[in-house]
Amino acid sequence: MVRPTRLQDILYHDWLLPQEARSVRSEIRRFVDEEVMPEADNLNTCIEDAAAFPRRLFCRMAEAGLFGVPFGVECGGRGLEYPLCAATVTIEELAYASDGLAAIYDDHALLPGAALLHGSRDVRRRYLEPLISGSSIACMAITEPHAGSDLRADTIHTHAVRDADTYVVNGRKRFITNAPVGDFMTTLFVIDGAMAMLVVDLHASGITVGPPDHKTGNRVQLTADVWLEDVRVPCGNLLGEIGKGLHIALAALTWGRIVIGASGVGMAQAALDECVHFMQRREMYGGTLGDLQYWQLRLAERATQISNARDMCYKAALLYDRGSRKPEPEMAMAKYYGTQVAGDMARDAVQVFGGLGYVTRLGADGSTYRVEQIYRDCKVAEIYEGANEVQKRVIARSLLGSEYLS
Amino acid sequence: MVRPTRLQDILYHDWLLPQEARSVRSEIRRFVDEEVMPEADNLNTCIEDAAAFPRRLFCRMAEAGLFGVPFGVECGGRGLEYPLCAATVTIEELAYASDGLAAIYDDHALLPGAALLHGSRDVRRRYLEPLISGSSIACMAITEPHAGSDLRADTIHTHAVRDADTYVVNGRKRFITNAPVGDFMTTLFVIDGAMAMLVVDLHASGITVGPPDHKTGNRVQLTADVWLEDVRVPCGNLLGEIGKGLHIALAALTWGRIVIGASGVGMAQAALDECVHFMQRREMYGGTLGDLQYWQLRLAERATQISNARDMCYKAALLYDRGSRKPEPEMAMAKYYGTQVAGDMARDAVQVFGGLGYVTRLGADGSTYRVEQIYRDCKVAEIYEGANEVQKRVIARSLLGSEYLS
Amino acid sequence: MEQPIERTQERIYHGLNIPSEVEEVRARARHFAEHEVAPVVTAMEESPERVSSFPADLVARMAELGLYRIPYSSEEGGAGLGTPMLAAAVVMEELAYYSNSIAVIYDCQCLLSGRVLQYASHELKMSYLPHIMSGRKIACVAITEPDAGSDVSPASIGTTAMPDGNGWRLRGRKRFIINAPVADFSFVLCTVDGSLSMVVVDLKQDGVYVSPPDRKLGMHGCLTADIVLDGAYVPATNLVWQAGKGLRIALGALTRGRIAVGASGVGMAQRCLDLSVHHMKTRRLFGRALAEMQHWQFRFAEHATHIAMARDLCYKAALRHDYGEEFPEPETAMAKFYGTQVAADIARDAVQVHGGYGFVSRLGADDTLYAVERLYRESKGPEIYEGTNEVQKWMIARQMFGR
Amino acid sequence: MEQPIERTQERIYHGLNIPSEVEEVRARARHFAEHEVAPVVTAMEESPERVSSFPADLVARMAELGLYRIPYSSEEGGAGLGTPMLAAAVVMEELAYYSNSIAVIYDCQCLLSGRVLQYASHELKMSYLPHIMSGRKIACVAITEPDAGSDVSPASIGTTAMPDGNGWRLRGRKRFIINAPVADFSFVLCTVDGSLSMVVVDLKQDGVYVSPPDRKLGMHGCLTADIVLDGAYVPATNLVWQAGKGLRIALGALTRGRIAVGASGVGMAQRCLDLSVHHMKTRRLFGRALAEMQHWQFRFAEHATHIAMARDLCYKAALRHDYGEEFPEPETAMAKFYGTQVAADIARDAVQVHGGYGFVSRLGADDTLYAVERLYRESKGPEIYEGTNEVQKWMIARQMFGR
Repeated sequence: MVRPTRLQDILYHDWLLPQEARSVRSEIRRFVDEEVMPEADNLNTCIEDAAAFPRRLFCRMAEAGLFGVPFGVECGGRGLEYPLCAATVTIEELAYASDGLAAIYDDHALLPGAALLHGSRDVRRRYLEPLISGSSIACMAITEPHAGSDLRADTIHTHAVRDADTYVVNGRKRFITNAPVGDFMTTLFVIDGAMAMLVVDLHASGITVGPPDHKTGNRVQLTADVWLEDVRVPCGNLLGEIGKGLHIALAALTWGRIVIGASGVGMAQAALDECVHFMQRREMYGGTLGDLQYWQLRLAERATQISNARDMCYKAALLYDRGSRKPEPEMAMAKYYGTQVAGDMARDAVQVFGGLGYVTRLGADGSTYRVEQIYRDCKVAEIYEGANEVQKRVIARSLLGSEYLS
Repeated sequence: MVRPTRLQDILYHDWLLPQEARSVRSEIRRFVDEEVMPEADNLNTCIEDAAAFPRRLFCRMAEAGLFGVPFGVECGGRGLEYPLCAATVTIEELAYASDGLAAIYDDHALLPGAALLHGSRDVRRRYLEPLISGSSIACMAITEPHAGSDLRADTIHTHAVRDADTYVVNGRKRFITNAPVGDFMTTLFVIDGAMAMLVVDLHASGITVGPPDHKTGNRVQLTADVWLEDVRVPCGNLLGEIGKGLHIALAALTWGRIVIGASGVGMAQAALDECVHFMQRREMYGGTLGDLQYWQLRLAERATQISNARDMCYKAALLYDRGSRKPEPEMAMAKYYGTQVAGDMARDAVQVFGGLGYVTRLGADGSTYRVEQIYRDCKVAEIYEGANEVQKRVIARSLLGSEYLS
Repeated sequence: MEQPIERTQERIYHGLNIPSEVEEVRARARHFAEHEVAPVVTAMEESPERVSSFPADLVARMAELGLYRIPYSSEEGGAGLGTPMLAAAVVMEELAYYSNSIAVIYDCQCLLSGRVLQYASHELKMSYLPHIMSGRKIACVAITEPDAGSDVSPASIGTTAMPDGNGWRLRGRKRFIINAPVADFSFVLCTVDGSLSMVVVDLKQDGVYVSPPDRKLGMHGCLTADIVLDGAYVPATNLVWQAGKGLRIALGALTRGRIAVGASGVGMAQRCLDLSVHHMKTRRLFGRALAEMQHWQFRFAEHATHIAMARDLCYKAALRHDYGEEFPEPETAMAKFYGTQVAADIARDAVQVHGGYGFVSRLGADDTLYAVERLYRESKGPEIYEGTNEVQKWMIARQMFGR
Repeated sequence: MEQPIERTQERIYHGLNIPSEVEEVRARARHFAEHEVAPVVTAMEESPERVSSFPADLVARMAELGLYRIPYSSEEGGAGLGTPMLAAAVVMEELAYYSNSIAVIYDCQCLLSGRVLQYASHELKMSYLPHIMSGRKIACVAITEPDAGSDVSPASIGTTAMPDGNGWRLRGRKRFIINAPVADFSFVLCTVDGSLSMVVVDLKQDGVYVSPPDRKLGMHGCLTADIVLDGAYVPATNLVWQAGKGLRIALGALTRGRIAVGASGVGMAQRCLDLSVHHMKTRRLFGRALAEMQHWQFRFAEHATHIAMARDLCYKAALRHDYGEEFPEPETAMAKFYGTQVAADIARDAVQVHGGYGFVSRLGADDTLYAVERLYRESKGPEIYEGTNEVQKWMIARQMFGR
């Protein structure tokens, strides 16, 4: 299959990212072209079961040092000066080929990784180093059946009691990415009415992982419920201290929100590239689809939105790397706008491809179409890691002051 | 599963449909509630193979006289005074539960049925009567790999030569609904440089039906390529006359476009009903999701769009039944706007449901969510039976005059 | 003056269920608008809002043509039509096609005011309604106050009636009251004994002060102002229906008003479409008519669709009202918000497709007039008055969520 | 006068890569706009377009403050900034915050005109540029013609130069020329020997007729008119660069102009946002501040996002230009269309959230002024001039599709 021209190089001129991050982008793009693209179709169309987890690719990512991008050298990471900028372009490039793979990366390296930075040196040695080296698969466990965006001590039902040197944990987590193949999960729970965060070994007794959810898209990103029934966890596995659980979760989601915005940008760019490639070749009314002024102007609008979204993601990451731990409102803008653009672009892209944009696999010759995958993948990005409406609340708070937001 | 309240009865007041069509609606709704709803989940999530075709339900539709709705008594139909109005509400009600099933109905009864009305008495006896009785499964074959919206004698590659009393047909058709289980197809082809329409027996020698396409949605609607290789068709199977092929196809698509608009309305209404039901029950921030003003106002906009789309579909159907064989621009408006509303509403609906809106099947307990199905189903409606851009061209032609449309 | 150009309505819209008597009303209103409003609309809108610039001639002509009688039954001295609200909506549409100022004056004179009187005693009604229909007196309806816009509740209405002899003295301030600077009387929403009530106030008396007219974005031909009530006398017989029914009466009147305002949006939108189509066919760019540009073809195809739907929505709400629904919801709320939204949407594109000519009202070089800049200004108001579009959506949502 | 209110810019936008000298320019322009433009903008915009109403005082003050020198190097006698286009964009933003009329006058005086001169011989440049920077003479650029808007090709430009002695005689008509009624000279796109060329024409001579100013939807403080050339004399030395380079020069000037116009959109959008936030915090409805309504919170959160992105887009285009790109595409096209679109989008919602107050320019009751209705009118123009937004999208598409 001929891959479309990357229009990013023509339409976008970077004015924000440090050279370091641009180098990381080149490296990741090469990795994606060589390692991910040949398997992308399968990643994006597989059926969710534990066997679908891309173990070989996961190992290749580890070997190539991708999981070390956001971390310091002391725990095996790259020690970059602008780690979140680099992580942002990493996600963008992965999502260009497979948003499911980008989500695996996010939910393995970024979210649990950020939480583990709050752990003791021992915890970091036992969990963060294997995470970076790829010898363990990590999960982040925040959501529960009745607690999504609204995280409070009385909405979180997973709870623990202390018994000597261990916490005994009971509860249930939902939509836990990587759980069907995971080794541990950083887990938000409640103890004595306060929220806290704990590393739970998924091979421990009392853990049950449900069958993977079947989803619209992001197929290779396996999610499942996790039940915890009298699971005993050493007290040393506590991250930070009791009462700091929400803080740690939100700090991790700060990373998550920026990179999810970038995943939207990656998907949108891929869809745009596919459209232009297709339109230049598809014959219609004696010319090509690319001659139709309606689509020309519409895609020009989308290209503008994509450039804007990309700049906003980079800006939020750069503000963070320069020391702002809560780069608001840019972070919220990056998340909501980056993912909305993906949704807008994907809907148009399927329309451009017509019937071919709607097939997961053409019966006649087994063809698949990237835009169909993106249409299925993009919607979840508007939802996870803080639904876009939550982001708009955050922006409104910056704009109006918190006294107006009940 | 508790089914949501049908808000149509609260939000919409019919001022267009004749009593006859309202009675048909009541009848179809009862049929859908009793026969389709219990199987809807399976229809909407199955994997495309020939075994997935809902034979029992197809027979039940035949027994209940659904395939006779658009036709006169002389060929076994109901002989209604307003047949297209009745067909429109039939599709709307079917799509409320399963757009895939609505598409099967459309591509069996409406499109081939409309084409067969141009056939001789003998053809109607041999094909239309079994179609209505459900003893044959029909297909409409217009699209080819290189001809979609742009139908001209030199874009249609399927062609025939005459040999004594038969036409010898060669070519390839694409995205042919019902083909994997079909008995015959009304086929657009070219002979001596002119377009014509022919009934081709799918059990004839020289016919190969490809494996079903795998699609984003409308799963139970099986589509496939059909190859025709020296297929011999009796000349009596010609519909109308040579040179009238496009005319017959467009006449059939006149029915199709109006009902596809209505299928969008049915999907949008189902998604709206699901949202309101969910929002009234989902707890959040100490109240319910239904308390959030943002979603209240946004769904009010969607409800308005749905009412508008419904009225437009009924109006187009009524104009047709009153004698306008090309009810423009209403027909084009109904198709594009009805399906666009479905897309708008579906995207919002998944957003309202959050993660639950994104699962095809929740691993933990096997739950499925109607809004996820609608998000997958709705997109194709913006594409098939004349992409929405084609409809806008038609409207622009009404508005500006054809001299401005090249 | 405004040039009549080809109407595209017949190309993009086919009416169903429209009685022939309503088509007769449309023809009458259209003839008036085209021959009497269009020639003067530019002059009217170019002068800033002053009492002296009130289009009294046109207001009188509408009376002569019987337009104010359209919403009323024969028993009331009205036109006695089978579907009076539908006919009135069509009048609004045709007036707004050339001037939304005239449309809104019409709305206030006979739709809002007249509807209030239908809740009144026979005696009260008969002492005002004939003057409304004959146009001899100008009416207005005063609901909004400086601190209460769409929020109509006893706590937020500051205008109060204090007993005085066989009547009341009114104190308070009403804002944005259409027709106030020229009106003879006003229906005033106020509290009587703490409950919302509607009374008829003679404006030509001491104790009533009407501010100079507001200067507005558009619609300069209709005047709005504050009415300050500083002890104005209201005889007890001027209470409409009974004390405590003020809100119900206001909502009843606003139901007709909202349908009418939706229809005025349709009229403006149709004018924008016609002007744009005319321009697109005559203006050439890069060697082609603008009408050949696919971008504009599709944009205006979408607008045409929205106009067709908005028109049907207004007619449907009107017909349900005519068939006996006092509050035909949600169609009334939908018609108001959607009809006016469509107008503002298309006005923006109408200016855009006209390019530089869309931004000028009068070309200096040869004094040519262009109407779309006026429509751009005029169309924004209806998204706000008679209940903002957000309030309309909230009403639809309330119906949907059962609250 | 326009009231200064809290600026939300610092709450929703954090600049990156902005040199401190540019921030100094911003402070200077802002001080001028706030203290000298804001007090007179209402009076200026309320009077219809007349030659006598041209804001000559403000135009002179901008010269005194050195604002016209900002786009130029020290060698040219300019401010010699490191990033002159970025600084000029910031000036446009700050001027348009209070008055887009002043911003567009500034644009024509020193950005478009000055840019044309940078293609000229040293001698020609030095005989005009000092007058531009000192504000002693008013400049304008004449590209558009009655039958050629965005379409700039030799075939569509009807203004022609016929040889006459050591120069030419010009005949033709230019339309919508900003500053024309008060300008001393004009850069005129015309054909010389059939090829597009740019010449400088002294407007104070026989053979030049300037029409009365156009009456416009908004921006009454800036004047546009037709320039009729009926044998106006142009000496050969007044040819810019050389014959046949007219289009290239025009496109070069419009590159700066389009970035500047995008920035003016950002300024207007920011003003709309600030006024709306102020209103939402102070206006109460149903017992709550409007700012507590989730619907409006989300709408303005979206607008704030769009403004932040539009601002960065304009700065990025400006910086790429400052770093040496003569035609920094597609950012210039994106900045122009997106920056102006955002302004018109938010202006519509700003009027909406103000309710009735959004529709009045001057409340009759107490003469209170409201600026959003003016912004609603002002923001529509920039979607059209200096290349319509559709032309900008087409330029982006051309880049994308490789044609």
